[in-house]
Amino acid sequence: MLKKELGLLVLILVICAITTVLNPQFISQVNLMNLANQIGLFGLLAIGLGLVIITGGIELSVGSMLALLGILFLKLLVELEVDWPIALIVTLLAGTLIGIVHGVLITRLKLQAFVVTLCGLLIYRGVARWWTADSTEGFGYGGGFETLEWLASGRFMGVPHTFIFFVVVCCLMAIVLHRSVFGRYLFAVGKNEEAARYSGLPTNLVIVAAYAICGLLTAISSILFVFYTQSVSPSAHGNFYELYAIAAAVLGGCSLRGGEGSILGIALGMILLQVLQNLVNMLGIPSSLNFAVMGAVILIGVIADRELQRRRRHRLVRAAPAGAPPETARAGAAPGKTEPHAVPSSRA
Amino acid sequence: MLKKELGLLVLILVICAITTVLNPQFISQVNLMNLANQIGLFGLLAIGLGLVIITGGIELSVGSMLALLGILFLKLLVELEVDWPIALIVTLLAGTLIGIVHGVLITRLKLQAFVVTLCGLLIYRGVARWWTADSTEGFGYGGGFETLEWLASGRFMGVPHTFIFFVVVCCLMAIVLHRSVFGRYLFAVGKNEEAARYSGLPTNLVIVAAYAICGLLTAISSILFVFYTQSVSPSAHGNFYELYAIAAAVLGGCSLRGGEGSILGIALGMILLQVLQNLVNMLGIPSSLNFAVMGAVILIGVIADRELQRRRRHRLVRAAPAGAPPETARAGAAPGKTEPHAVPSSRA
Amino acid sequence: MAVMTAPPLFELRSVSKTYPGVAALQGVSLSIAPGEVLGLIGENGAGKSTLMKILGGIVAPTSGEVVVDGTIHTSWSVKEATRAGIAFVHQELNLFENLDVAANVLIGREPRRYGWLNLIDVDEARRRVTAILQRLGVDFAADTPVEDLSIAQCQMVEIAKALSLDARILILDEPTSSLTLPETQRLLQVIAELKKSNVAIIYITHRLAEIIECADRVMVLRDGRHAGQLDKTDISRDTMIRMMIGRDLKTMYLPPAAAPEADGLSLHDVVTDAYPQCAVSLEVRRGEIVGLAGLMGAGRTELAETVAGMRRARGGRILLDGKAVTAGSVGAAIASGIYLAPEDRKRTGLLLEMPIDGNVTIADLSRLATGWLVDRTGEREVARVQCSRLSVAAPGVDTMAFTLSGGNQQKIVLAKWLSMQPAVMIFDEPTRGIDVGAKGEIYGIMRALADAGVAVLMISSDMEEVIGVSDRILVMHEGRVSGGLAREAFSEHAVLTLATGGTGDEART
Amino acid sequence: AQEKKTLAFVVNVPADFWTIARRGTEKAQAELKNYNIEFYIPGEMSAAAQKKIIEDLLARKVAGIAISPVNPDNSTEILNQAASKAVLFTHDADAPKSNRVMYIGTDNVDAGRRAGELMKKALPGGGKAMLFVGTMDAANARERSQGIKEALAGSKIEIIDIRTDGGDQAKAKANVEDTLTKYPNIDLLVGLWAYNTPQIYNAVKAAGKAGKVKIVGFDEDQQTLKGISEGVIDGTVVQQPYEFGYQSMIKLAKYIEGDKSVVPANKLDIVPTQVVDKSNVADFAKKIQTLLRK
Ligand SMILES: Nc1ncnc2c1ncn2[C@@H]1O[C@H](COP(=O)(O)OP(=O)(O)OP(=O)(O)O)[C@@H](O)[C@H]1O
Ligand SMILES: Nc1ncnc2c1ncn2[C@@H]1O[C@H](COP(=O)(O)OP(=O)(O)OP(=O)(O)O)[C@@H](O)[C@H]1O
Ligand SMILES: [Mg+2]
Ligand SMILES: [Mg+2]
Repeated sequence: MLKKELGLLVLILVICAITTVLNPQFISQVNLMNLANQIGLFGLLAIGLGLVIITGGIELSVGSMLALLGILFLKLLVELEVDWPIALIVTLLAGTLIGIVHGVLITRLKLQAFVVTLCGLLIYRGVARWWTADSTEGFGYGGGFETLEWLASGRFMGVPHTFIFFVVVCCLMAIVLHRSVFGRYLFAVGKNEEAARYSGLPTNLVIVAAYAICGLLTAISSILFVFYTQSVSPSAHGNFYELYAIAAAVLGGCSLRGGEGSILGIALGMILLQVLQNLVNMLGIPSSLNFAVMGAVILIGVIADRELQRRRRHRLVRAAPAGAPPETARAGAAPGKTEPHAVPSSRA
Repeated sequence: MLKKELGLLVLILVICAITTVLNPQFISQVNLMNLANQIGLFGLLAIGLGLVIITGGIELSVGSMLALLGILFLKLLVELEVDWPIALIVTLLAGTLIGIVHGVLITRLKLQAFVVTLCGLLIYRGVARWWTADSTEGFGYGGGFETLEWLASGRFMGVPHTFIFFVVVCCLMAIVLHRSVFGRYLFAVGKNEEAARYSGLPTNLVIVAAYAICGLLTAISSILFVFYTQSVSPSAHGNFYELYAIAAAVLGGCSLRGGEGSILGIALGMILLQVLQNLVNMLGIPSSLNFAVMGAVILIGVIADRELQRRRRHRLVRAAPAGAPPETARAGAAPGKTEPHAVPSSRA
Repeated sequence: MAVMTAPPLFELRSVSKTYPGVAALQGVSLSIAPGEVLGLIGENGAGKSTLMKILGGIVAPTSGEVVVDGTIHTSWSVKEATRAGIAFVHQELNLFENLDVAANVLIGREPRRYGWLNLIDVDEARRRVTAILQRLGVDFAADTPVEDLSIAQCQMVEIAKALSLDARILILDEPTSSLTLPETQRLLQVIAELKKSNVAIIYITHRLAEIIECADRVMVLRDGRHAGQLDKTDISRDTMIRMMIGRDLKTMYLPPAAAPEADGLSLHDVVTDAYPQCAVSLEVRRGEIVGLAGLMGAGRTELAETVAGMRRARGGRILLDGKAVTAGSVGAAIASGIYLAPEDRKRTGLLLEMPIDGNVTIADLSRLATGWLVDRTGEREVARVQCSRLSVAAPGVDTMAFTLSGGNQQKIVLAKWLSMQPAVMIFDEPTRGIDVGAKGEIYGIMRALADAGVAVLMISSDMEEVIGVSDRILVMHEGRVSGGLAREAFSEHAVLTLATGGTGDEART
Repeated sequence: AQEKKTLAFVVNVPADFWTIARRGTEKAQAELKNYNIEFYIPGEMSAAAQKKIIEDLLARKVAGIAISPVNPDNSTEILNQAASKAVLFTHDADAPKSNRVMYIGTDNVDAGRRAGELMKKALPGGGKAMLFVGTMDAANARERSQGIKEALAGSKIEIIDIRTDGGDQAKAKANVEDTLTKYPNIDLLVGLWAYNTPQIYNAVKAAGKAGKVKIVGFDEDQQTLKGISEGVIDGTVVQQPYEFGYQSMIKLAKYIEGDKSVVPANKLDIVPTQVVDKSNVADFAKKIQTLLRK
């Protein structure tokens, strides 16, 4: 289980080492803290998406939600001059609510997650643009939310709060996912929803909860981003961020077939992506190659993982002593076993 | 089977009728021909993606391929001053090749289609931007490809060639998909890849072929788009087009679980999307609402479809011979059978 | 009626269930008392599983009521059923491969700690599950990942799950369909123990010997209706079969029309992926039915799939009528006339969501096609001919495969291959989960094939079947052919000895 | 040898306009042997992407940054942060509230006014006009349309609507097509972003309305110039991105070396815009071509 995470960690360290050799400023405190800040900003999205992916779902509307929720928050704070705790709570509730709606559409109406959240992607972006009449929202001359600003974008002994948040959320979610009953249910539902239903698990509730948590984390992230960019331009804010989050989760070992993944993996996946983004700038690689580097690393990572798995299985077969009890041989041999749902749909 | 398509057709006609009442110019020849042109441009993408979706896969890199292939074509034609037939063939081959690579990665290395094509999305966009150093490619002062230009963007008796192409491709693909052996194999692989393999079908080949056709159609489309926009800006060209194509296919009755869909449905799906885009402009609805309208219609369409299916099943149950008394309400929501692959993965 | 003196613990009153186009159950009533073992039998599609799913709260009945301890329940869900003390071992495995045994056994009922945090008490879970596993006498630990278990072991996990509930009623829906004999014996012992502690048990199986051994009362379903009951004293093979199918069953063995020919399929030192250390040689002549027996995981399926091209052989040669077969692809195997009816009908045998005609012709489409295009009329004709030849019970050839009963689904799988003139036909567990009536028909089909000069290889874990149908038996043990038996030497004892690693000499004693 | 200092030229979004600016920075690089000049293009037009680049640059301790802020009004904080660690110029879009040393670039409102004048010239008798742009949440789109409205105040030209395309050129063209259908009597089409004008030109030509519908645009896309020389486009307001690139780098270097005289009193170094119409298009096209040819 931990092998995958270890591999990822080693990869990250190697890349960091190489980058440091090429440009020592990479490990300067300033840069590391910037990097930490980026990880914190994007990390929450990846954690939320990871949970959804573990249940076998997908959430494509994260980027659009980021824009819509950011604008909601700014409108409340700046135009309606609501107190910041209220603005904060309303935004978080709105995010959770969107998640719940997605979950309900998926479980009750049995719509496909891809379709529901694709529509969400289109709708929320549209609403955000229409609501602002396509103009950028900013803080303007509003004030009175210094505490919140400090919370969202301040630093504690040089470490950005965003990163501290991220670490806290990771720890919390790691406990929830890997130690709690709810986490156990997430994995169960993701692996075999029918069986979970037969076992009397509240499968619909579990799935809705996963989307709700994803919505909540997205909402938190949207506030962090607002304070990071100080403004939200409805047409561009958050475009494609869902893809980064999905990519991080996949790099971190989540299977889009559901039932697999760990918080540590997802976090490392996001760290790797952000390191890549950072090194493109630190090494002066043309920014246009940014995406290409990211895509290539993900692809190589996934292929390497697949290959290592294959090798391991192979080795196990060979290692099985002649006349080993059938059980041992089985354990190693069964390639079919690891993908019991190798129905076509799972290729999607 | 044809019920779904009929419903879609009625929906399109109703929307057209309403739009016409609100603005009679909607059915002016000029507008219809513009609409036809848009349908032709985007339609090929939807057909290609539809085939992939029917095999149970997904192709997210269509938009990026559009940019990269467009640039390849322009570079060949304008910078290398290659003869247009050669430029054309090279571009089409490149598109097919990309499709084949995707197919091979998915079938041979058993990677998930979502992951492979997500990486494609990132990589091709990155390469396109890097290759052009982020500058727009255009025809400049090049010449000598008037025939091709006429083919790609001309009109025949007022009807845009793009639309004629689209209709031809639709007919061809309808025969391939619904009448040919290959088409039957596509559905078989999409419904149950394992069973197809056990029946001796060359499943890997079938899947690779689906991606290859999708790549080829994308390449054709990329050339049509080049002549439509007269230039390709590597960072923006084709952004999100894969989503439109997927949306059209889903609206048209393709299930992302694979094994379902028809060319007529996909075509109608794309027609509906383009009608929506057009009516936003014709009715003077703020452009910002464009996306929101699209998203809402897809969502409503999918929900309505689901609801109709449920009702029909309901009716069947009532019609069932056995003295089927009261509690039918719950029977309607019957579990299992209609979604035999209701493993969690299928929700994705 | 002695057993019925105790008041019923649980009752289903006149329940019906209709699926689109199918009346799965019509006015069936059932009651069970504490400490009673009720055998529930019936042909495939008779409605046994549906009835149990209603009892377990998984499926809502179209009409009828559920009565527990005298109270009528209007809504009945899995949760309520579990609360009422119903434990259910489903016909299909319902395990989570990504979790370990303990997690699977206690799923939905995890021991918790730290109150509101709802954290799982892993140690407590392991402790509890280990106790149950010991009671079942299995050989794996509570923290083994389920993906590392064999199917039989998975089945035991399912049973452990049901036991862990401390249930008042235990439903076992074909629990032994993939268990070996010793495992089955162990299970029957556990049932006897449970019975002593006053647990009511509903036992569904197609293996009538088990019913005879453990049931206090038998209830028979036919076509969704109650077809009769037998008390302990009246239970016998013949009466049960008669009630299930409404007629007597002929003996299974049909002698071959003529002596087998010399030609056929022969394997020389074929090495499969599952057992790279073992080379298998065997021979199946045209005109004979060879039974391939062995315990679960002996490597029979693997061998069959290698011969039929689904898997690549690691070595060795496969000959048909003396000529080498290009192995390694299903297409090549099919081209030379070697076909396999796989053991997992739903996963690998059928395209459940395609109609019958699509399924029957899928392997032979290119020959049926005119040019590139599918010949729809020709296709339907082929399907129609095959359906009537195998007497498939279906409204028409455009009926969807998933709406058919298990036996008819299996016939569709066979129809696919029979329409293509097999030279070698391999049946892998051809009657797994299929009722007695359909079984007889399938044996008839096998014999007819052999008589038509086809080499028939039948893999089966059903001892009765292997002995009753084969002309010759080969037994595999851990990847090797451990011996062969001629018809005169057939006996359960001999087959079992070979299957558990004994020598041919031991087998003959 | 002393380590070379780095100057960074940061733009807002991938666009052609910046290819010309890049030539300017390249020329500056040729003159500034002691400096490394780097060119940064964010992947997408978002404040977040740009801010990240700034942070990375500051971490690398670059000496000077010239930036076209995506969202000037709300980026004061990060710009000030940059200004405190490096010499900060703005170009293309100004952020007057920040501590930037100076701004080198166009006055977009003024550019809008000049476009307005072109519109009035094209339609002396007044008429209906339509504006096209990628997104209206970009500062230059707002400033330009504001300038146009200022210039048109009191004239008989009426702006019916602004259609946006989100940066998608195919959509930009479709928008024009639909407009031509919806308003068959439209008199004037204006493209606010560089690619809008060529798409207007393409659509108008395809609809057979070349010459009947007036077109005014911004920037110097090849097709725009072609349209002007054909007489289909009435004129375009061009900026001088080459100067943005060249001047900002040269002046950054000078400022870093202590020459504070490069900064004008009002801290605004406005690079004049130019109106290109039929009369001067040939010369201008030649100039651009030589600029672009390396
Ligand atoms: N899908 C699979 N892929 C690879 N190896 C497998 C697969 N299924 C089983 N095996 C391996 O093949 C070996 C033999 O299993 P196989 O299923 O062939 O036995 P069998 O005698 O047919 O038993 P069964 O009664 O379960 O069909 C086992 O060691 C097992 O690990
Ligand atoms: N979800 C469903 N949808 C439609 N029909 C169903 C469904 N489940 C069962 N049926 C039908 O109901 C009937 C009874 O099926 P059931 O599974 O109860 O039979 P069974 O007696 O358990 O058979 P087997 O011995 O094969 O397990 C069959 O005709 C079956 O096709
Ligand atoms: Mg059953
Ligand atoms: Mg087997």
